[in-house]
Amino acid sequence: MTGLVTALVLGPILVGFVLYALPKGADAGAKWAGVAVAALAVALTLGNPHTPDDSVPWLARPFGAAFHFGFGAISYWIVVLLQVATFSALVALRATRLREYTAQMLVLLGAMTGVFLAKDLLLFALFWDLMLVPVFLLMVGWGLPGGGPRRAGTAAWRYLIYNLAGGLCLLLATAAFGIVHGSTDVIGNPDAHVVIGNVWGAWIFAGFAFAFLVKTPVFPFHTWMPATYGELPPPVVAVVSGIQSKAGLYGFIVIGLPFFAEQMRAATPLVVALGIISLLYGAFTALAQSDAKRVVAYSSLSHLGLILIAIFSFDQVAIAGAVVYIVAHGLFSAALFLVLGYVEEREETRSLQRLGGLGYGNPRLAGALVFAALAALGLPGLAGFAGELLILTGLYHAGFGAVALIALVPIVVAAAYMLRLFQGIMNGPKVADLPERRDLTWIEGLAVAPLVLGFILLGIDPAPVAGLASDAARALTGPQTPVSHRAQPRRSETESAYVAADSVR
Amino acid sequence: MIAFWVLALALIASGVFTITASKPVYSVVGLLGNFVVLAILYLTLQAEFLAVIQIVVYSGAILVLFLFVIALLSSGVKPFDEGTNRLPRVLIPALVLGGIALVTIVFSAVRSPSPAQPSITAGSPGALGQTGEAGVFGSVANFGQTLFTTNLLPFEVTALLLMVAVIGVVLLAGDDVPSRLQVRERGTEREPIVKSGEPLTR
Amino acid sequence: MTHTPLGIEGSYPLLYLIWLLPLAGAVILWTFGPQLRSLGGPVGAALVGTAFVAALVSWNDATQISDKLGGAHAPMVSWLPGFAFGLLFDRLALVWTLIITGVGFLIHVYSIGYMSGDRAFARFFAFLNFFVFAMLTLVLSDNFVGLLIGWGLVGLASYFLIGFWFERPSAVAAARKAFVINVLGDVGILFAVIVIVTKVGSIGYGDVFGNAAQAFTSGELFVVCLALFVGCAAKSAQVPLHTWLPDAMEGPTPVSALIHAATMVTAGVYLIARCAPLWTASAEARELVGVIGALTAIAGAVLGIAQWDIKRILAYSTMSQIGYMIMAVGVGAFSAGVLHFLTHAFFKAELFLGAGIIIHNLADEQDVRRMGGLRKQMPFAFIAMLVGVLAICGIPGFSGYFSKDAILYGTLQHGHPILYAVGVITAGITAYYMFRLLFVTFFGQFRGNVDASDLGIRHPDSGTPGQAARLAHEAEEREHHGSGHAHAPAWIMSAPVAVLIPFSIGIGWLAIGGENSPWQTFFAPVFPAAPATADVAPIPELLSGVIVLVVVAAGIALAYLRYGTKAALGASVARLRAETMKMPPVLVNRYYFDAAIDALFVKPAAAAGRFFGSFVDPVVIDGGVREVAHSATWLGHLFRSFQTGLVRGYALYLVFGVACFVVYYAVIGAGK
Amino acid sequence: MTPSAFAVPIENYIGLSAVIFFLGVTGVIVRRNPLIMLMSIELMFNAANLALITFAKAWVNAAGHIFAFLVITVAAAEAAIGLAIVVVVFRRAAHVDVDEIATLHG
Repeated sequence: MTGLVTALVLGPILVGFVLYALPKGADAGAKWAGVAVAALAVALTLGNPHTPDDSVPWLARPFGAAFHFGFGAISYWIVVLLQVATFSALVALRATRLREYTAQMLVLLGAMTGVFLAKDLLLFALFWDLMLVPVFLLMVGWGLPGGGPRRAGTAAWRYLIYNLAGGLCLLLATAAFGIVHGSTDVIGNPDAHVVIGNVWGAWIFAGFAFAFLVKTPVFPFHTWMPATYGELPPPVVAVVSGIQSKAGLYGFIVIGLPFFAEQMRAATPLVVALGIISLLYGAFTALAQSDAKRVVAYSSLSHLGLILIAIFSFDQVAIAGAVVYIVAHGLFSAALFLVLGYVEEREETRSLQRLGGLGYGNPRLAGALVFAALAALGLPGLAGFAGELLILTGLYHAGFGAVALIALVPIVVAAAYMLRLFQGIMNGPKVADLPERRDLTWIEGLAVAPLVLGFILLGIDPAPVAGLASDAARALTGPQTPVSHRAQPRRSETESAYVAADSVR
Repeated sequence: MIAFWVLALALIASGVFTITASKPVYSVVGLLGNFVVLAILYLTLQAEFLAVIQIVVYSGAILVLFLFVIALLSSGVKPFDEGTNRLPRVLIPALVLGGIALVTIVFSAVRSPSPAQPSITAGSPGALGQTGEAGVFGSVANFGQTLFTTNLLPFEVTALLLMVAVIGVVLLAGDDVPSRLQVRERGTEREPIVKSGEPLTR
Repeated sequence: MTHTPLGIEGSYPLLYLIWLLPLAGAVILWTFGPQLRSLGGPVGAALVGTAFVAALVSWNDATQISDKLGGAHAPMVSWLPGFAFGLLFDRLALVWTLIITGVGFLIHVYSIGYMSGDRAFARFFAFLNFFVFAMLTLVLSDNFVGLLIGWGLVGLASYFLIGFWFERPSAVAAARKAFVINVLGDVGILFAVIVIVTKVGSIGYGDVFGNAAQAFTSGELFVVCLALFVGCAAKSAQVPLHTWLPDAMEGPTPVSALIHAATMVTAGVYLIARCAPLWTASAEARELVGVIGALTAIAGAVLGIAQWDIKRILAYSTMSQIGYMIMAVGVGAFSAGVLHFLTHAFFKAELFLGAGIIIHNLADEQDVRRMGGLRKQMPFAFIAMLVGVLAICGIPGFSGYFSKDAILYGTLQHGHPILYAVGVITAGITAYYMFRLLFVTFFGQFRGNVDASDLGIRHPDSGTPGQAARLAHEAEEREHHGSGHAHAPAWIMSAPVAVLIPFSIGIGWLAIGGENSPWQTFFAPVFPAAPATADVAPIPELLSGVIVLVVVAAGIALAYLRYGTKAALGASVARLRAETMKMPPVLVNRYYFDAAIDALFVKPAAAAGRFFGSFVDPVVIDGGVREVAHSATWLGHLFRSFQTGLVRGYALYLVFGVACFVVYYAVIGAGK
Repeated sequence: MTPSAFAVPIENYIGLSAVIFFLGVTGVIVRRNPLIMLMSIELMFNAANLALITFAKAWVNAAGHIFAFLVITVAAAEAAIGLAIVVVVFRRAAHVDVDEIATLHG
């Protein structure tokens, strides 16, 4: 079905604008219209996995560019995740000015779909910046009353400034890439995979890398994140933390690996070091936070650090694991933030010191939270574990044995902080001064259900995601398989083991 | 040689008088003397046309203009009442910096070798001759020829510049003066965009 | 790598039934718990019972042997090449499955009585069913990742059940501690899996064992075994990762019986037995595991002497007995270790369930100092406990005798006389503290009405965490149990215990007959032939048995002299008080393991987190960013200060510039 | 005419020019009366002219004279504009003290 992919990108944005144009008072209708759009998007994406790309020539000078959208092996499941998470977020939506809120969410959906489905770097960069706008507006307009408008405002500005700084670098790098390479219509196109190797390569890569690292974020560019995640309304933070933060990692995979392999290899020690620091730093910091959302925010820092390392290992299995983990993390962090949002909505606080004993009257709420927390701490059998396992295996295989060993530490710490989070809210004696509210309603449950279902299914069998990503990773890293970069005495042996593994099947 | 030193001393003395005079009128007088001495120096340098121009344009036109303005402003309420000196110790850095530059220039002028005289055939147009001698370097004819041939374009541009200046003066000193200029009091702080103590971000 | 198949492939619908029935039970009970209410227990028990029957019915699937392959193998999904999942139901899995579902069923039934009236009755059975499912996942998996998944899930189930009464802070803390330590174990296995996949290219047991010799160097093999053993140590409460087990007694007693005695904690034994080919190939790993096992056995036994909480005594004895098993499988006496698992599952479950009856009837009293003379009040409990104690002490004729003997003699056979000595001494200590339990609890006068301080119980809340929690919780507990709710009939708790008694006595008889016993024959195809033969053993088996018996008898005699004589029983209050007072602090504080772990890991981690969160982030990093912003501001202020508006000032700057130029050109000019 | 006719060494003229120039500089910086400041600027112009003419003589090149001529015209224009500004400022602000007029203060 030609045009479908473009429709997935532009459709939500258009509907968003239409909603804005509607008269006031159409709030509830607008919300369910938004839900319908998201559901339709999920259905269309899942129903047409083999849709051809849409491409219209755009620029000829100074470099070639095209309005080129299409599903990619890496992006397909991330987009599904995005649409599902947006669906959940919209279902869970409960706020004033619902019409505008829904409109912003739809614009966000469209813009982020654009980022992941763009096959042209210039489009990628444009949608990259576009996706910041609705988040900023949502934070300013619907920032949490707990933080007060001022804090939400500061957090919003901080978000915007950090990410725009990254976006600017991205745009410059894209322009430079176009001039050096001649065309920006290159994402996912194996024929266009060349290594940008001249003197500009390093600078162009630095531009991309900065944008991606800030977006992810990685230590030390992460300080915008806890504030943003803390102040954003929960449905938005579910989408932002679940998917928007993956844009950088996605960029490293589809742009970094094929075009900047050389530079990435050169940067590997640095980035891996940053990844390890993020990994440990995020984990330990999460251990000491008293704000429930910040616990999750810092845990994201920790998890995304691991994904980053995986990408820089250039290992097929690790990258497949990274994609699985990207999707898994999107699912469980969205679920966590949504449930924490419910908790906060009910109890009007998210301080672990004040919360407690909610498990009594709210078994469904507790169930939802425990599932999300367990997925986040990498319980074997849930999606997070599948990703971690594949990543660590790949890391070890790629010669990053010590890194894999270090990466085990945060898993233990994750168990500690996630249980601390869960138990701090749900367990312990009842707290007298907390308001008693009703348990999870079915609409709230409907919002969380697809996410929970998603990470259970993905945990049982990540093959659909992992297989696609593994093939893509082979294509992305294959042509530039290193010969001399990593000294690996047992390389040939292990390689044969990998190959042998195929023959077993 | 002696003439030079006398002239130089006169020049410096008149210059010092110009910048130290208590009233502008005295300065004008000092400046007049300065210009006259300078004109004589020009003569010693074989620039007779410029010497004349110096007297005519500078002393005759510019200084008279100064006098006009002084006269005009003297009719005001408190014409030359000098307010508080906001840079009381400015003389020290000025002298230090100026002194450094001056000493450096003089030293480098002394140390650098004098340019060798270009060999120009005597009698040919533009050849070095005596002051007042016709047709030689520095004569009016020679000057005019150079001005209107080689340097015609700059000359024309100068004309344009002068015209612009005239228009500018007419505009500036025109009649329609609006309300008194809002002179901002020194020391009033503008509201800073970002206060230094405030964190940029929270 | 050559692909080594495992078991006989085919479709085994019953296998899926065994595996998934408990899961279905968990889901149903968890979802419809409020609707099912008191029906929850029977439903859960019925499902597990069905699974047990199904396991019995598929006995032949598991024991079938053809062409050197044993058992049933059912492939399932594959993630990526090499990551293939399936179920494997062979003899080893069969033993565990039968215990899990069989003992599990009995404990389910028992729990119907024990937990009756609890607010979250159905939820309890949901968790129990989930545990059974998780444990089955662990033992039925045909690969390391499936095992790890089961490993993690049983940890989770254990977490839920320890923290079942989640309004008690002590239960919550104990649950978290257990889970975190178990995750540490998971991580160990995870690392082993990573190494295995990288070296072998597959996660399947068959592929791994078939290619271990080519794929691993001996160093790597040791690393793999070590990493796997971290998992075993955490799960099976081996030193130094044992500290969670005593705290885990915060959970309801049936949970302690099922999870923390009979099944889950023996997962480490299962893993080592399953990975017997790896351990057989690595002498260093055997050495290490054997030593750790022996250390745990004696450390747990010694701590058992110092406990007053009946469940904690049993917990330490569990730890000690698992130490035996680990020691056995570690040195290579796999079938002996598995046999001890089997016998222990019965007699320890029986002990716990007997203790549960006492606790239940004494309104949640767990301190043995406040018991006494219960023999007359609860004769059934006494008989159950007596059988259990005799079994655990290894009195001939009871099951424990056969398995313990096999283990001890096995250490000798495999050439570890020191471990043998440790094992024998431990047997003596075990006899001592178990009989101490028996005497203090069942003989003499009832002390429940004696003032606590007279018994040396200092402050009710500064005792062991269990006591504190219990007392704090007592009022609430009565709300659950006492008023309003009619207790379930007593038989529902006694019947499972009654079923266990004959097994506790007789299950060990399987081992009668030495090399040709049914037990050895059963496992002959599973475990590699023991590398060491009987000639290595310096003494014959009979002599070894006699030595053990003598030591055990000495232990029993000592216990009798201290607690069982008429004089001792008459002055029991004063004696217990004196003993409490004189208890060495090193034992009271459990060798300071908790304090050490706290000081070494927990506190530094929290401190690091606080440091990062409240200093590095806001001050260093944000501060750095802010400094950039500030320096821009400062520069602005600096430049602004030049803009005095004074013409003369500007002139001065000009002069400065001129001076610079002049000096520059003069210098440059001089240079040329 | 031989070089010896250059009775006074060229350095003397240059030095004199420099001295006059810095007299003008000092005047601009020290005085606060705009008229005197303008006159000081004229002093600097003249110093520059003197240097130009000296070099013209030294190199026997009339370009220096032309430059000096142009400087004089520019000086005239400058004086005209400058004085006009002084008049305007005086009319509006009622002082003739540059220190009182600091609208450029940042």
